[in-house]
Amino acid sequence: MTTLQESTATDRITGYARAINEALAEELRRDERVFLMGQDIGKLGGVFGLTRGLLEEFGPSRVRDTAINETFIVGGAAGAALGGAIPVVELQFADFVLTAADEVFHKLAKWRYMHGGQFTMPVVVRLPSGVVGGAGAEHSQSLETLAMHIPGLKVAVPATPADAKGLLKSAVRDPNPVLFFEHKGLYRVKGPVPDSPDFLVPFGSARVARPGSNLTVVATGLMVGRALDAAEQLAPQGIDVEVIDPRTLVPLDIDTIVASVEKTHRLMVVHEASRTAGFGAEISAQVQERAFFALDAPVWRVCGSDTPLPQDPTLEQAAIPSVDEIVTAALALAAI
Amino acid sequence: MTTLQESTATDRITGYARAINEALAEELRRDERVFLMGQDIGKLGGVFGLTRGLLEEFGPSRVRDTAINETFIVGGAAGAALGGAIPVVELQFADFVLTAADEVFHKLAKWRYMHGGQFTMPVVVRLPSGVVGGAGAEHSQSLETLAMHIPGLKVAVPATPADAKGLLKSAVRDPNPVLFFEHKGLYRVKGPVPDSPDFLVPFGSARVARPGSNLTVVATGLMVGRALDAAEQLAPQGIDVEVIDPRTLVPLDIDTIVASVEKTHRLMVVHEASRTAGFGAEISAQVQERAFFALDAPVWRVCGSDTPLPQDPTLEQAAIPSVDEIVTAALALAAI
Amino acid sequence: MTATHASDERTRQERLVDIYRTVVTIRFAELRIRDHVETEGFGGFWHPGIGQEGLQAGAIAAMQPEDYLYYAHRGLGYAYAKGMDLAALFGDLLGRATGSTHGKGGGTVHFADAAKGVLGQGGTLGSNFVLGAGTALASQLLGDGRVTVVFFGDGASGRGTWHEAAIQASVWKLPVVWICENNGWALSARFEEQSPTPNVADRAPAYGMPGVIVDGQDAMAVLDATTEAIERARRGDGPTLIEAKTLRIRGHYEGDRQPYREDQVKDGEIPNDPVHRLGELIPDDERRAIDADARRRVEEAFDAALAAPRPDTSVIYEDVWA
Amino acid sequence: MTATHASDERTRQERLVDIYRTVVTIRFAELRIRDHVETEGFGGFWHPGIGQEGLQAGAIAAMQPEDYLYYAHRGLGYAYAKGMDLAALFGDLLGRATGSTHGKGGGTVHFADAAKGVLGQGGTLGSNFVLGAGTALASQLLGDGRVTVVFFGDGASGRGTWHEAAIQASVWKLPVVWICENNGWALSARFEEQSPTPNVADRAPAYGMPGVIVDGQDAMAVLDATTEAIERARRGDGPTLIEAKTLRIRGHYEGDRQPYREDQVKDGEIPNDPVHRLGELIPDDERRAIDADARRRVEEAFDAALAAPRPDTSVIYEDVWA
Ligand SMILES: Cc1ncc(C[n+]2csc(CCOP(=O)(O)OP(=O)(O)O)c2C)c(N)n1
Ligand SMILES: Cc1ncc(C[n+]2csc(CCOP(=O)(O)OP(=O)(O)O)c2C)c(N)n1
Ligand SMILES: [Mg+2]
Ligand SMILES: [Mg+2]
Repeated sequence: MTTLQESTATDRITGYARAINEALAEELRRDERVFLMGQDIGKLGGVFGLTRGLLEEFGPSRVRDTAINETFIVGGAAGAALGGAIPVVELQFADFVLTAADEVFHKLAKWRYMHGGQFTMPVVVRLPSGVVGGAGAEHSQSLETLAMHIPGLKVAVPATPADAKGLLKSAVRDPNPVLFFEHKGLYRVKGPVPDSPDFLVPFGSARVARPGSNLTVVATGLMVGRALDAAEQLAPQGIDVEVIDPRTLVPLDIDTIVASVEKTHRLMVVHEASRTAGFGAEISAQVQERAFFALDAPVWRVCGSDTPLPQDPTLEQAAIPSVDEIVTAALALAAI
Repeated sequence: MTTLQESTATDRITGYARAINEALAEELRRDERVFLMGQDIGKLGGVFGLTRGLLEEFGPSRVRDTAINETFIVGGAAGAALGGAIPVVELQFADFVLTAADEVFHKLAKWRYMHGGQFTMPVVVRLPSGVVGGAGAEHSQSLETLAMHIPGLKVAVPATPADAKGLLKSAVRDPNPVLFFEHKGLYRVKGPVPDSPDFLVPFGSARVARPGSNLTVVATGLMVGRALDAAEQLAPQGIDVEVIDPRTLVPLDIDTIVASVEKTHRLMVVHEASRTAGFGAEISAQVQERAFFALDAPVWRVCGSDTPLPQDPTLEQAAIPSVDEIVTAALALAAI
Repeated sequence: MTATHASDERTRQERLVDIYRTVVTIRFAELRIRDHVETEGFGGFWHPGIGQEGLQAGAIAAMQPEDYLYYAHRGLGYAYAKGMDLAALFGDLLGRATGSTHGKGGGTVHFADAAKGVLGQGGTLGSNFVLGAGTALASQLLGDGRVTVVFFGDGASGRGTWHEAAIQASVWKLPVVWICENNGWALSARFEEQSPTPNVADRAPAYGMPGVIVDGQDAMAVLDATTEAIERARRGDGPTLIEAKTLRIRGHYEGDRQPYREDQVKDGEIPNDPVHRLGELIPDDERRAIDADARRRVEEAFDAALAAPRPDTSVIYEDVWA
Repeated sequence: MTATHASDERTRQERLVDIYRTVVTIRFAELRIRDHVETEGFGGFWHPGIGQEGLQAGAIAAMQPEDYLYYAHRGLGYAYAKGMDLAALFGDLLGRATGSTHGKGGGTVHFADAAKGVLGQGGTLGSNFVLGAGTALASQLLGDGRVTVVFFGDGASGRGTWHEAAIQASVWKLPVVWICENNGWALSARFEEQSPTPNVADRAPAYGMPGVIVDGQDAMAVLDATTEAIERARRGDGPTLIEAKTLRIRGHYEGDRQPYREDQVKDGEIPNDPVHRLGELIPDDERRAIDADARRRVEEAFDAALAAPRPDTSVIYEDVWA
């Protein structure tokens, strides 16, 4: 099922970072049990400024600066959820899920299951993700696929301010743990956001960012914009690209993707994460399972390099898909 | 390129666990710099008995019992490698890579790269993997796909005693970090092992476990035996299955798999790991990228359920592929 | 006398008798399970808590019903002492649909009871540290007045999660009590060989919290130490680390022959047995009545669990998502 | 007098002059980089170490050339003091092919020099704890007589890796020295607000190791404390935790306006400046000559780095595998 968020309420032009900040403020206001914790989210307002003003409005007990202790930030959130609170925590960089991986992939993902379904785990872990310019191999990764492989975690990858806000609000209200991958490279991007505190974007509902007829391109995060730019360059060359943004990887709205492929007969998945065993492989596998005879050509993937990310800002850009690469690949795929 | 290990030296019937134990002993003898550490590997000889007798032969300084500190076991191994030693460490259960994920996926995988290629990282992390009967959701997982997605780690998944020994010896001699996923359910399995201290199995070379003509089944670890059993049941029904065991996922010998599919025109991947974003998706994606027009049917996957693993031994078996499931799926796929 | 602070009026002797009843019930349960494992065997692992029942029951007797518990893997005494149904616990052990986890997450270590405040245990040692601190944080935020008690072993005390949880819990004065069951062994590792300090409690000052050492075979002493720590936590004065000195009587798991252990405890022997330490203080006839009743309840519960149905395999797909 | 144990015969004054030369060179480098970042800007982050050069140089002066170093992210002083080439360090900072990481893993935090024992730094705080203990373990195993020195900040001291590494290093008496640069801040977090103890060194007893507090602005005091700790480690007596009290002069990174900080240091001011503390003890003309030489070397190295080529993008694919 596809949502066209344009169809809701009146819009306001807002930045992606601001939209996240608003979602946090609104949910903190809506429910007393919601609280935030993480490093430098209080007085500083977060290293990327996402929590600015929240300490002032909600006070130090609901907006908590922690020490440098990711296992506590995530594991403590799990415990707080078991105690009836609704933690929304921030790790300064998505890469740091690896410093709390037992807490993320075991405790958050499995506690309810292991203990006979007696508990819910309403935890949101906010994860500033992707390349941002010189942050290096341990501060720039796109690790959403790891979370997709471990059952028990919902995974959001918003690409627009509206989705960032609507998905985050849905995440806070979800009784399940959610890993919320915000793209650092999108924080300054502006876009229309429905101006209503009840605006939610449901999980498991892809967005058709651009309708098209001869090639389906599935992209997330920073790559959605690049796919759209590529589509504009391809249009004059007679290739009408349909760009689909799944918005959440768990649950994944494969139906919308398959429906598109049945129309276009060609699929390319674009992601920033390293290629091998990235979520592009899963989408490729599912689409050929479900629509094998609708495909006129193999499913292609345009992805980040199978290397750690170099720290230099120029090299780092060369390690992830560019608009040119997407255009070149699309032309070659359309020609098959 | 395919190795038929039958072609080397004279064989001896040995257990999978014993083969690993011999590989460790031989490599400890061969190179003074090699040492082992992990929990209970000394006096006890390991919770699964894999290191029995090694403390006695090599002494407490080269066979070290650690405290319960997985970040030290792996991170300390990384540091020891930088200091000129060759650590072969054991985590008691493969799942515990998540308690040392920053050390595994950041330090081991990226240190050389981040520091300009000035260092090598000759570390082997032994990971008892898979279901074993009532060990539960955090002691039974098959997490090899996580390591496949993060560039910089080699990944071995031996299914036979010979491969366990030959791959482990190659791993110890490799200047790169290797995650060595031993299947706990195979420790007692016996098989022929070439009787030579120079016997090595190269990484990146798949094994054709059973030649066949109408359906290629790729399987690893415990699933190789189940795929072979399924093949025997399918043969009388006119389905001649070729079973391929990649043996290592990084590097992956995709050529052998593609060559097989070009012959059989049908592919099924069987793995114990949970289905979504498992390595089966990567193999499916690569094969249809490379051999799309050779495929007469979609690539199918028979995998572990997308749930945490239940602790009960019966339920746990129901959560991973059985011989029957493989047979049923193969019949359906062959009928397409 | 700390015990008099205890939130109920019952006399010291009445409390002792209650604790004895709990301890002896756990003991019979331990023996019944061992017998079952040795004769029938069962899927999964059983980590006997025999000999450590006194400290488990004594500490938990200091908790209020609404307080939260994260237990360790040494048996089922903790969960029973916190009020869980014996048949349900045996059901988990035996993989029955009637277990608290519906036979799914069961085995010996993941029973839970939301209503009784039994929040469970992680399969990775030390995860309870951060979860426990987080649950205490929830109580502080919600002002529900509850205290969280976290059990762990001497071996688990080496996990980094201890450091991260202890610093934050101390700085925020979270209402959590850490109880270390130091039984001298972490599987095959002797505590003395893996600790730079003679006691786990010696690490408390590094976290600005009290470190209390207590004889773990003396249930009433553990009751008193825990009562004081829980009151401190409830007052808002922060966490306490209690180290209960005890001894691992059996192998790490039932079946572990302990080749690594010279000073094995002779079968049947329980040095400094907490059951006897308490039993001595109870008139014989009263004690015999309690014992008989406990044995009966254990037998009935175990038989009920044995008679209960196994879960349908469809439960595999349940409870992944709320 | 510990300093006389120092493994070379040079007089105390000669050593002081050497350390001053290092400190003032780092200072000029710090200023040159700040100037560049403010005027030109550059890709990535720069975490200035200005004001902390004294402790960095003093501690490293106690190391032998073959000893191993894991540094922290406060500038490049550590790496320079351990003998790395200035132009290479600037090259890393500026993303030049001539940087020690060929402009690839560069920026401010990942320079390395295998020949000089500069083993690098992890991007995740606290990873140095476990790696450093492991390198010390290699030295113990191989009997190479080397000591590993690990720098970290007060904030990093909260990571669980500290606990896991410290226990094992102490139990195994590994030749490692931990040096905490306590500059009072972890980004926007005041140390006092995130530590249950007034000093990081107060945690040393929990690990059975000496905890030494030293004035981080007094390079010679840091030299002495580190010399003693390194000798202890080399003797096989195990690790020492040294806490050097210092102050973060600038923002967390160059450009951080520190909205969270009331007591900001006035621009240009460096309270208790380690450069002056050492400079006072050197005759004016000698000192002026050292300063002039240091400034010249810094300018030449920086110009050389600026003039060096950028790496080809193909380096992205190099050095993933050995
Ligand atoms: C992180 C982690 N490492 C290792 C294990 C395996 N393991 C389970 S129990 C145990 C020993 C625990 O010793 P201790 O904490 O003293 O508890 P005890 O068994 O003595 O009650 C070990 C090593 C684990 N479950 N989790
Ligand atoms: C595991 C981890 N958490 C958080 C960060 C982000 N971070 C980088 S430096 C820093 C502050 C470090 O403070 P401190 O250790 O005192 O060093 P200082 O910056 O004061 O020199 C933080 C939070 C990180 N790099 N790694
Ligand atoms: Mg113990
Ligand atoms: Mg600091």
